[in-house]
Amino acid sequence: MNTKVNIAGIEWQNPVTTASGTFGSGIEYSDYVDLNKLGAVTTKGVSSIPWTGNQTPRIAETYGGMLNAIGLQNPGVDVFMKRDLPFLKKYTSKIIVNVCGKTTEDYCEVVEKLGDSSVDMLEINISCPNVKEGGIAFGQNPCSVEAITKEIKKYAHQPVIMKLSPNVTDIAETAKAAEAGGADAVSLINTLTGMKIDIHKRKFVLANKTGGLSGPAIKPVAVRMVNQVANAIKLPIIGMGGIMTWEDALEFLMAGATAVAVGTANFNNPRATLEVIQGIEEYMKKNNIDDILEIIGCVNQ
Amino acid sequence: MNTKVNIAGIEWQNPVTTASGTFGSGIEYSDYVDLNKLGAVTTKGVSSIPWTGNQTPRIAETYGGMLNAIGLQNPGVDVFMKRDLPFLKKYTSKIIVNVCGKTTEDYCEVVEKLGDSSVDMLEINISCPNVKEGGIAFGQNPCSVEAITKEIKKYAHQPVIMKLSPNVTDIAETAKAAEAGGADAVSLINTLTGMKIDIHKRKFVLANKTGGLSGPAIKPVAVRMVNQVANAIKLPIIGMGGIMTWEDALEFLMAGATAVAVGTANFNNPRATLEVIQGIEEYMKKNNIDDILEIIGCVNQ
Amino acid sequence: MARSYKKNVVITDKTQLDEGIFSMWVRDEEITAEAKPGQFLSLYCKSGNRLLPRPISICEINHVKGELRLVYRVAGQGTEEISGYHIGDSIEVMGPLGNGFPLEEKKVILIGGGIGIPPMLELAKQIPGEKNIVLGYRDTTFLKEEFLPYGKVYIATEDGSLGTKGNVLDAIRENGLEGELLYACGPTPMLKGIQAYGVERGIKTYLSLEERMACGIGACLACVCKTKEKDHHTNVNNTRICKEGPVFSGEEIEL
Amino acid sequence: MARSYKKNVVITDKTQLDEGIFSMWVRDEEITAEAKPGQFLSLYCKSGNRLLPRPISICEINHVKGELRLVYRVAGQGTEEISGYHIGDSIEVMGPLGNGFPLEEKKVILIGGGIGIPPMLELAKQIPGEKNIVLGYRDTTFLKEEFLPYGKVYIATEDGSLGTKGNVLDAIRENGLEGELLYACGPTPMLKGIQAYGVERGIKTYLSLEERMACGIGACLACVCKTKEKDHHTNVNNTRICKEGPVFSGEEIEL
Ligand SMILES: Cc1cc2nc3c(=O)[nH]c(=O)nc-3n(C[C@H](O)[C@H](O)[C@H](O)COP(=O)(O)OP(=O)(O)OC[C@H]3O[C@@H](n4cnc5c(N)ncnc54)[C@H](O)[C@@H]3O)c2cc1C
Ligand SMILES: Cc1cc2nc3c(=O)[nH]c(=O)nc-3n(C[C@H](O)[C@H](O)[C@H](O)COP(=O)(O)OP(=O)(O)OC[C@H]3O[C@@H](n4cnc5c(N)ncnc54)[C@H](O)[C@@H]3O)c2cc1C
Ligand SMILES: Cc1cc2nc3c(=O)[nH]c(=O)nc-3n(C[C@H](O)[C@H](O)[C@H](O)COP(=O)(O)O)c2cc1C
Ligand SMILES: Cc1cc2nc3c(=O)[nH]c(=O)nc-3n(C[C@H](O)[C@H](O)[C@H](O)COP(=O)(O)O)c2cc1C
Ligand code: FES
Ligand code: FES
Repeated sequence: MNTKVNIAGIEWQNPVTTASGTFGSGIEYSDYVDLNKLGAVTTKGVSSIPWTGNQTPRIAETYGGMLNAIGLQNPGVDVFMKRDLPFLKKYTSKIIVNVCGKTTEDYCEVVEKLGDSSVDMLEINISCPNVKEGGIAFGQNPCSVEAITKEIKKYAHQPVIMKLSPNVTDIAETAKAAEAGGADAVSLINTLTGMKIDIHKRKFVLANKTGGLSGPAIKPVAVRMVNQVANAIKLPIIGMGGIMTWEDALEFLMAGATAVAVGTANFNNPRATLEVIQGIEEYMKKNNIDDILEIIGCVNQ
Repeated sequence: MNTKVNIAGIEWQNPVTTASGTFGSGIEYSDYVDLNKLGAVTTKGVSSIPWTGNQTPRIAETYGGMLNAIGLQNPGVDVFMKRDLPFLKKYTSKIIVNVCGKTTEDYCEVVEKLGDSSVDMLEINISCPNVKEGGIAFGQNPCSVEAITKEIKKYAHQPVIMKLSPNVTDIAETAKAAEAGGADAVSLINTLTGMKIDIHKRKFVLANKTGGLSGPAIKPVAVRMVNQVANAIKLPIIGMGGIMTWEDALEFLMAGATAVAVGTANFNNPRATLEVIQGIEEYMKKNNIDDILEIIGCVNQ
Repeated sequence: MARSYKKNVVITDKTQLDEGIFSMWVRDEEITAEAKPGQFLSLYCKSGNRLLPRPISICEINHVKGELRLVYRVAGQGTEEISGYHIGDSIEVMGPLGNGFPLEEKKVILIGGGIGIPPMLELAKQIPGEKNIVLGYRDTTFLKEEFLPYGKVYIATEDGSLGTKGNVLDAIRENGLEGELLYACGPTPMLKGIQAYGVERGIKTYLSLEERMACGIGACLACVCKTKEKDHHTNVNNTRICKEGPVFSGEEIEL
Repeated sequence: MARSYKKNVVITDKTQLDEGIFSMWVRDEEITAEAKPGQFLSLYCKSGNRLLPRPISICEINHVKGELRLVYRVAGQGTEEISGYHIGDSIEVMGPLGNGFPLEEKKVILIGGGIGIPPMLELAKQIPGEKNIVLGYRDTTFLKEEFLPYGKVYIATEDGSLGTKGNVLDAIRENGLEGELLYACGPTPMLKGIQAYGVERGIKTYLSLEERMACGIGACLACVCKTKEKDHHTNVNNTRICKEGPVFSGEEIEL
């Protein structure tokens, strides 16, 4: 039985990774999860210099989901390379570094620094709704998606995954722009911009007012977008948004994703990634599916 | 204590109506709900001629929400006026007719026919994700929103509420377009386009493949959009999207909506509208709020 | 006019009939007083992530105790949740909903397939006159014995482990059963077969249909079925299963 | 290294202490074996619409029975749900989490405000040496008696209905309490006051903080607090309350 998938030339032992920002750099979760079992670990966003992030409260629970406005707090690429990367190298799963920046130069600087490292893939976050500069502003306009992809590709030594925003009229357009810019893969969806109000205090719950909605609440939107993009471009897709169970993961694969990422579910169940991997394997056995590729995009035939 | 709100010159006894398509024309729910207690009843979409709607399955449950692809089945404006309108006239709550069409002419025909009727307001659905022609196509482009609003305003005798789609990059733009076109109010949000896959059958659950996501899952997106629009235009807003409780309704009012609509919640609890109205009143009493206007948009000050 | 209610009712009995098949009695005088065979209840889950009701047919009515019986198969997460409730727990329901079977005094055949069998039990009890009962199963044969007091029971199983090997129509043919009226509930392919059988032979059929539901009371138009004639309410060629149905005459509808 | 676990544990006791305040014992040998005062558990709700854990401090540790006590206030829907659980029910928890209070043998004052009082109970039991205990309440005075065996207890109530009218600092001043070290848990304004009081007098303070959490283990950066110095892990001037805290020295942090 084959569960390996190949994304832009990188072979994952199974199609499951972690969604950026929900798993740190893997260190904290390694008490609960054998990282060797994952297809890949995707790290929290890393920027050229350390970022402090937003004021607290940074998160709020919502019905079947959550809002976050962490604001991409991170220790910067140098600390990341010195501390987190050596940790991740101890494991056999692939390493995907999520990259954030305020300007195109910021992104390129990080990408360049990671060039000779043991990082396997780069995921470029042009879709964070929680920072004033950079982030989503790059991701909502097809022209700027294409432009930044092109620029990053000039510096990247590893395959580049462009992470797309769902806060757009037509995600197929931004996906096509990423493809035109030379991206090696796309990942989607990042969070939907949302808001919560504390009716007793009559104030926004989040210090940042708005935050990104994630969790099972958004899954139907994510599956739709993955399917839409699968029908619009040829690049491999890493699908995410609300995956809690292996059934959820299979929906994404069938919709056309080559791999999936588990995010908010980790907060509810630290072993969610492992349970997803195991569930997919059991489904394949039960249904006599020899190769996971038989499932990928099967609803589109 | 005042709970009355005035929307484009029409006074509602309280700020609560039903979300179009979730309450029929009120007849079926009148066994469970005293319609006299509602601020307004908003009907299912009505078109110039009868529409058959989509194939079944038309709905699917999702985590904290549901997908629907009814496809605007309705008996047409003539039957509506002969049968449903006389029924609604027996009640003191205001009557809002939701209007749908495939072409601008379709909308105008319905609007014109309703011109001399006892209908109080018109809600123009340019945001239905479940029909091939018309619907969302009108609502995703600011230019066409402005154009269709202008056209409809030529024929309308009642105040016109433009119902906006959340499936856009920037809802403030479509709201401004509606304002520029002469709309008297806006309502938001319609459903988010979503998809569900049956992993056992390896097929789309809905015959229409995609459907509109509604219910508490989408509330944070809806509250954010209401707040965004409240800060962008001067028109009154009818807010909706996932309201289950009076607390939810207050979030929308505080975010800047003058009134709210309860939709999917009716399926879970037929008395949801009444419980929302009662809860708002009790909150006002408890907090010594004399006038509901004190709450509306209070987070924006 | 018949009324329906939305309320919390208490589970007074619960047993497992078979692998994944549960029987449950719930108590409510008002709902029971209105209930007729072929009608259904909407069951609401407690877990906040499941908002839509689960329609489940009324399997038996006990007017003396004011109790209704529901027999259901664990088909997904909602019925899974419900199967975990205990005697004494309460459950939110709405009902009775739908039209129910018209009771006609003729020589009838009652046909139930799979999880369409439960509603035939109360019908078997209430319908007057001579009746043959045909039950189709995949393998396990839940509820079979409970039909014995009410008529002659014929079984069809897909694997032939009991009765006729094949479907309910095979059993009807094999046993040369005849009736002036056929009542049926079961999977759509079975209902289609019975509809065609009825048309062929000019026999009236009453078919109980299933469709995904949201409101359960005719407001949302989720649960429609195509009709031959324009429907009086919808003014188009389809009708609401939850409101005008779930039981339709085989001549009215297109499956 | 200290371990933490995610598992289902059984509720062995549950009582209501006061209007909206509940006490609950849960049994788990492994978690109990690791637990220290000042640490917390993440509690997971059963209702599918609430995904994030609720952090609740460990109030008492019974190593003999392998049980932990949690005392919590119904603050919203999650704690409301949990308050409906019965003895014998199980509840999913993760823990023990966080650092806990460092135990120092000095003349100490333990200060608890409102729902910050529970974690001070196990601390009072474990900390060696002389201790004064100051408890601040709005009105109701839950847990008060249970502190009596471990030190002299002083009360402050906002309405003056018991003890000093005012806050915990008012009680400290009114009673002329002195200590070489202050432990405190309570609302942020109270902690701010104690932090300032410590700085003024050159007294060391240990403050237990609260913030909204998602992961509870240091991965998501939801729960940070500003720090005076650059934090060793985050490399910026804030630190993770769930991982490096919830207990911090008053000198490290900015409130
Ligand atoms: C009028 C009517 C009477 C019924 N009577 C019975 C009965 O007596 N016993 C019994 O076991 N089953 C009966 N069913 C089918 C039963 O409603 C479904 O099996 C049940 O809703 C599945 O819920 P779930 O949460 O377990 O499955 P899921 O697949 O998790 O449900 C997801 C959603 O789909 C809906 N759904 C899934 N399958 C069906 C279906 N077959 N029909 C309608 N909605 C569905 C659910 O209601 C829910 O909204 C009846 C259906 C109808 C329409
Ligand atoms: C380290 C720590 C220890 C705590 N110890 C206790 C204790 O021993 N007893 C006690 O009664 N309370 C304690 N709290 C506060 C407790 O976590 C909240 O009251 C509880 O999470 C509220 O949940 P809810 O669902 O009832 O409220 P809701 O407002 O419905 O919760 C919504 C979301 O906000 C979070 N949230 C709400 N209030 C708080 C808060 N004050 N702190 C952190 N998250 C919050 C919830 O966890 C949840 O994710 C502690 C908090 C922390 C951080
Ligand atoms: C707390 C939190 C932090 C996140 N941080 C990042 C980030 O740093 N970079 C990024 O590209 N996406 C980030 N995301 C988005 C997730 O990677 C993912 O796209 C999104 O949450 C949807 O998946 P989920 O529903 O499974 O969580 C974050 C999400 C959460 C909840
Ligand atoms: C079954 C169903 C049918 C709907 N039909 C219509 C419609 O005819 N016209 C319309 O403008 N919106 C329609 N909507 C959208 C709702 O009016 C509302 O905008 C949306 O469901 C969000 O609100 P909610 O989450 O409270 O349901 C429909 C929604 C549902 C669930
Ligand atoms: S379920 Fe709504 S019309 Fe039948
Ligand atoms: S809650 Fe995630 S870092 Fe503290």
